[in-house]
Amino acid sequence: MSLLEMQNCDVFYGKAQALHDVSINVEEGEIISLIGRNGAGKSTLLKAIMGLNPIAAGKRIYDGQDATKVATEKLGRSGIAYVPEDRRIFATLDVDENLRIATVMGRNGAWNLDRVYDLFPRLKERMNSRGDTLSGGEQQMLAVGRGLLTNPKLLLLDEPTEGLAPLVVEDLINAMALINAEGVAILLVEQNLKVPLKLAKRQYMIDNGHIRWSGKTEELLAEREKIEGLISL
Amino acid sequence: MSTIVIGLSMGMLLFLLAAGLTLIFGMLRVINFAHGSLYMLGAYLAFQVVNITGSFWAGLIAAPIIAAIVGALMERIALRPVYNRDHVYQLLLTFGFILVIDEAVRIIWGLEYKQMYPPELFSGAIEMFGSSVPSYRLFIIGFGAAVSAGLFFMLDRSRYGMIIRAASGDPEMVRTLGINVSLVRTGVFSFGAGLAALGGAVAGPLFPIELGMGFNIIIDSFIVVIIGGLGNIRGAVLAALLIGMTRALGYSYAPSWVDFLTFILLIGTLILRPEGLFSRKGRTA
Amino acid sequence: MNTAAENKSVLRCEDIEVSYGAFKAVTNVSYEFKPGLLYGLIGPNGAGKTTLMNALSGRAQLSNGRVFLNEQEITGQPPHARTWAGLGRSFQITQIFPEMTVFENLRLAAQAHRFRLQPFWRPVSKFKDIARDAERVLSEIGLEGFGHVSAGSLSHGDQRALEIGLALLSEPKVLLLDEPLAGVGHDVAEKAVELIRKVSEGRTVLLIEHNMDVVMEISDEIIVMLAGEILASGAAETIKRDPRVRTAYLGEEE
Amino acid sequence: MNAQRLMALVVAIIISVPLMFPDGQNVGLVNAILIWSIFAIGFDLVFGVAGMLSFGHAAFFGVGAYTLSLLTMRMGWDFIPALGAAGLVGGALALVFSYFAIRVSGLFFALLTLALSQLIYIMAGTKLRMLTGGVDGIAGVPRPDLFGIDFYNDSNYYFFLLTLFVLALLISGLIRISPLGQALKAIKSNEVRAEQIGFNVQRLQRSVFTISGIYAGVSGGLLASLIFYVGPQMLHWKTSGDVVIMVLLGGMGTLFGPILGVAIFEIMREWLSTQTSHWYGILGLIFIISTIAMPKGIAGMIIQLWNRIMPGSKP
Amino acid sequence: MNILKSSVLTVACAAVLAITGGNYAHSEEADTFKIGAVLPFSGPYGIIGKGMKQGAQLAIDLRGGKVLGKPIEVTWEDSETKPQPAVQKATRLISGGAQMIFGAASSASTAALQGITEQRKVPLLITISADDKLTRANGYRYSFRTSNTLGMEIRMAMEFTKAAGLKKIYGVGADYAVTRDGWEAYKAAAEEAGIEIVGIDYPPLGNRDYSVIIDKIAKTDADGVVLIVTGSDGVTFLKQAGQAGLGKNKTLFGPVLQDEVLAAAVGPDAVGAASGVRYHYSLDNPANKAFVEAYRAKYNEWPDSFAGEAYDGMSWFLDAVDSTGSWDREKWVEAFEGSVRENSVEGRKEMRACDHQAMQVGLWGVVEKGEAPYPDLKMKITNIFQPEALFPACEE
Repeated sequence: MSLLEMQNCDVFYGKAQALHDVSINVEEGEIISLIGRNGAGKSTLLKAIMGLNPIAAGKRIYDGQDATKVATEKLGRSGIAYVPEDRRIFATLDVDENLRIATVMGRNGAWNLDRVYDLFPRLKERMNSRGDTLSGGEQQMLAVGRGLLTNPKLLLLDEPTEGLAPLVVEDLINAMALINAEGVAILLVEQNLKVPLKLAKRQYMIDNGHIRWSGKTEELLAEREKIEGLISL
Repeated sequence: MSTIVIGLSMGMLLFLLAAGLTLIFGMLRVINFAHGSLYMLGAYLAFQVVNITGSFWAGLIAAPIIAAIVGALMERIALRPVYNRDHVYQLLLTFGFILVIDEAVRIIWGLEYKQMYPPELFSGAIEMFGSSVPSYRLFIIGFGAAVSAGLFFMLDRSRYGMIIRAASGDPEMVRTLGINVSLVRTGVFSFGAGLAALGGAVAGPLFPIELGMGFNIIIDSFIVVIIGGLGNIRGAVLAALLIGMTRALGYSYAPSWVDFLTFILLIGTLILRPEGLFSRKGRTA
Repeated sequence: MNTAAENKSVLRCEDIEVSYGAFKAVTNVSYEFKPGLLYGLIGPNGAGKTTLMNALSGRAQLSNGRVFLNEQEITGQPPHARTWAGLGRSFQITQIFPEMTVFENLRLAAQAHRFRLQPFWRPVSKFKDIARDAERVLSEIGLEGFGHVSAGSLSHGDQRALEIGLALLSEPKVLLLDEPLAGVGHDVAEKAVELIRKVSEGRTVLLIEHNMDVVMEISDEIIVMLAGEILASGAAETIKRDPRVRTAYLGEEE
Repeated sequence: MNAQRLMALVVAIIISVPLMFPDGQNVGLVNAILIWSIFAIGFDLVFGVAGMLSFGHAAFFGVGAYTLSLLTMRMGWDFIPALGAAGLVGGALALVFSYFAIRVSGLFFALLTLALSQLIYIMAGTKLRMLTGGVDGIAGVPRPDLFGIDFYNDSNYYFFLLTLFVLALLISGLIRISPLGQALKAIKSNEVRAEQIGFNVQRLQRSVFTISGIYAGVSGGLLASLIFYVGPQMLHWKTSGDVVIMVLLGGMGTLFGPILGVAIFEIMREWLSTQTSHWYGILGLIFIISTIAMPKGIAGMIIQLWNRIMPGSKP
Repeated sequence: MNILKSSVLTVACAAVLAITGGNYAHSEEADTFKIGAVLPFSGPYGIIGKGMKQGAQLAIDLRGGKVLGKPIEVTWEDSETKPQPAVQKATRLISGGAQMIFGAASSASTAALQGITEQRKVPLLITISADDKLTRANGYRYSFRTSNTLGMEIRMAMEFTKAAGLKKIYGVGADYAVTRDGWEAYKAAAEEAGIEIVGIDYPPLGNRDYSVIIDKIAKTDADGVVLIVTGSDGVTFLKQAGQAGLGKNKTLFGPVLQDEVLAAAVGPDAVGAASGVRYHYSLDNPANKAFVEAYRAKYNEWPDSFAGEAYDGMSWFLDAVDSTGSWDREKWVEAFEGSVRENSVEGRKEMRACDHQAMQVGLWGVVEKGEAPYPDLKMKITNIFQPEALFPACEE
């Protein structure tokens, strides 16, 4: 049984259809990635999984239950964490508060403040700085740490490496591997293949609101040219 | 010297009147025109409770609680359906509530003026700096300071404050963390309504309790909230004290110019620093 | 193309810097745009491409630097004044008037260009020349027959075309196009590229686009941005070969 | 026949049917509706067309009323030039307001206009009392003296007001479909785009604010002459609130909506106040319910119903 | 284009409909005597409307509900304490055949009503509005005021100052024209009488915090404070003055500072405050005793000054109408002008022909503690000033 299954989902922005008949599934504890160029519908799909975009047609099955109509906060409480593309750090909260707020209604589990600070020592140094004073990399760590503190079963990461210096990217990749090793499933969204090829076992290619291709990473490597052509990467 | 004490008491009273308004705006981005009506409701409720129990303190506690329930109902029934519409609609709905609450008060308590007295403990006057300062004024200063400290603590230190601050910036993200933001909204509106009523209960012994009383204070509250920076509690305290002092000095030297001065201060703020005189730099509220 | 015109820049920015709080979105960017060329602006998300475009079109406040259009300084001028001076633009997120018809959208752009003071004493429908301009652009962007359709109900691709049409009506000498192909499907993309080619005739165009094939194909010159700065610029072939660009942008392994 | 014309018919009936009752009891009410409609039509140019929520229109309304009263009563002006001056002064004040207020937008705009108009209110109530009569106001404001018609008779005055109302309606209708009106709609719909295609947004907003100030000034002057009185209540922010409610209730951004709003507001309060002494609260409830249930006001509801009954015909 | 066409359509419809209607008329001779009462039942003066209605209704009941042999029909309308609705409703009432208009409460509304009643030649009975301008010499032919003027009350305050032997006075006036004029008149009279003016403050109308002014006054050696404020302003001042103990060594008084209603709002701090009184139920005369008894029988409460004044004015006016035996309103005006009412509830009143203002005695009282069946705080009438001292001659 999959941890999460999106079945034949249509999503609209106003009148414009952003996702067409999209189906994906995430197994417990695996890392998969969703690849597509800007505006292809990646973020839309993540938001739809998190309940932030209403699903016009199709189903969301989570933990074996139909969760199509379940509200965002309930999904959050039952183990889906969302790390958005623009990080969405709470600007007026300091780093420590940005983390603690996730523990208020989050699940109990292995992740606590100390472990997050261990994972990202840089955050500990800046624990009393306001969110809007952080650098891009710090913001990204904070966003991931905040997601982790709800003790998720599934972590949705929207372009976590975007705009980060190469060294920070390395750090993050290591952190993701570590997190995954603890049994947290990760759905990783990226524009390019760099990180996904390193981490994910399975890949979905999305373009113009349609899933164009899906398969194992090895298959992707084998037919890279052709598949990239499919989605005009 | 006594002018300073009086100015402080005026300022603290203004803060008590305005605190709920700025809190609600900070979280919900709703300008609650019915704030004055809730304040009036608070005064009447306090009067009623004092009448039944004979205790000022009982009124001071009960009035905000009842008004908070009224506020919660307002938010649930009327405001919730219109959050995703233009701000105008929320503002206008609260406008409608002025009429409804005023009418309810008229039906329940009639048109006659009601009165409340300071509690036994603070009923006299104290000689200070060559003036006799009513001790209830000193109570207001202390109480206002306590309420503002409490609000600071709640907003800056407690987990509720943390949630409120986060949710006022990015409610959607807060929801993904499992927090029920619509409940937070109801809570904040209800709390703000309670604060308005608390202001009314505290003001009861100073003013006649009458139907028009809410109408008068709403503009005062706007002035405090705007000068302090919309949604900024710290700013509201400072603005209230600034205006209290301005008024106290104004009444000493040029009473007929007092309203004028306050408005010039207000308009100057709106034009030169619309984010408020006391907003911290870089704050994106 | 004669050399005299080539030497004279139509749009020029000097040392411009845009910051949001402590964050510098664009730093130290200087560039000269020559008449009649199509410039492709590329770079990863967050590199400052759109911010640069905002700085040129007057939507972003400069914290430093100057901007010249036809050798006239336009630094600090509001967007509408720059539009009058001949600088048109489209937006990455479609900016149209969704509840109005396509024709009305275009007519608005036409009247904005035609009048400095908007008349209020005659119905707009009586101004025939405005309607004519709008009709002309309507066919230019390939939306004949869609004039009466409300703009919000157009397909995404057609909305992108309308977006360009709105910019065209100010008869710009310089056109800034922010991802005109964003979210446009394969089938429509070709048509859109054709449109871009068409509108770039006789104009200077600055084009932000993620689709490398398209950019490389149609641009006369490519500008690559990274972390708020111009990393490299030059002809498509040079850029393709530039190792820095490949690492930073294409995500290739070194 | 379409929804727009249906509304036109309804408006026509509202403003003329009471006259068919021989005792003329309701002429006063209809006159008030006509005057408030002029105010509301002008206000909607700002609120409904240009999308700016002003909470300061009471200032232009009241200042117009004072201008007309002072010019006719103290300076001996004729009514018509004084009415013109009322409009000009209302417009001039609006222009001044706009220079301050248009720098900010949204709620701040609403609050700044509110504060500015309260300043005028305080000035009229106290500081300028030599001119304005302070809180007591000025009684005995005259009506026009034209063609030997006795305009002190409400039924005759009705025709005078009707003429101005129609004029105001036509001008507003023209502005809405003129390039200016279209540009304002564009700004409301998408300010970023409007600016980018070359509209000078602030200048356009200032001009419509001024036009609407002229409407308010004229209607204020007319109201003073209708009730033979001007007082600072006309400047109070409650008056601004009333006109916002009326326009929203009727349907903002439509030509006839504001008039329907005014008519229903006035008729309801006239009728309810004879039915129950709790009419104010009932009005509040009706207002709350209609705000929630009819976001586009009565006009919006009519258009919707019309489209349902007559599918295919465009509103 | 639709919009313009629709507008034209509206105009056409309106014109057609208007021309088919239009004429209105009403008969001079009526089956009922219609009174249009425009009183505040909501808004700041809502409480006044209630008393006025009860008083006027009693006046009508006590004459068997008839005048000129025809039943009286009163239509009560709510002026909302605002001029516009007042005028709107009066217009409708007059068009509906009202023979007289009764109201309003606030001087502003009453002034606005005068515009329409003068124009339509309908008598207007004023029983509470106090602005002197409402009855000015050769001013309004159809307006009559049977109650006090503010000018008269200011003079009462002066008379009281002298009678109480006060030597140094501090003034506080709400900041508007009438009070400023009143203060100037008071000050001139005081200086003439050798009374020292220590200071004057004009806080804005509707002011909410008097503590600084109270503190200022406390630091002076004034022995009396004249408060030219009324309604909630007066209540607020007295409450806050009480908390600061201002009344302990200074006499607080004012022309319209207190009555039973306002005293109840102030509470015990009101005791000792002195004020002009428009009417009081304790007045010892047969007419008043009969009225108070009837009033208490009907409403089970003491008549307030609004009720008393309304009762008195309405009875007087209807008597004047009856005395003409005619339906000609000009005759009523002539009959009312110069009429004398020896047995009013406040004693003798005389309607001056020159300005239609009733000459009458001025009542002055002080707030004291009351016992059942009286309210907790009641006015005690301490002085009755004669009209000669209160009303200047008409040709001013």
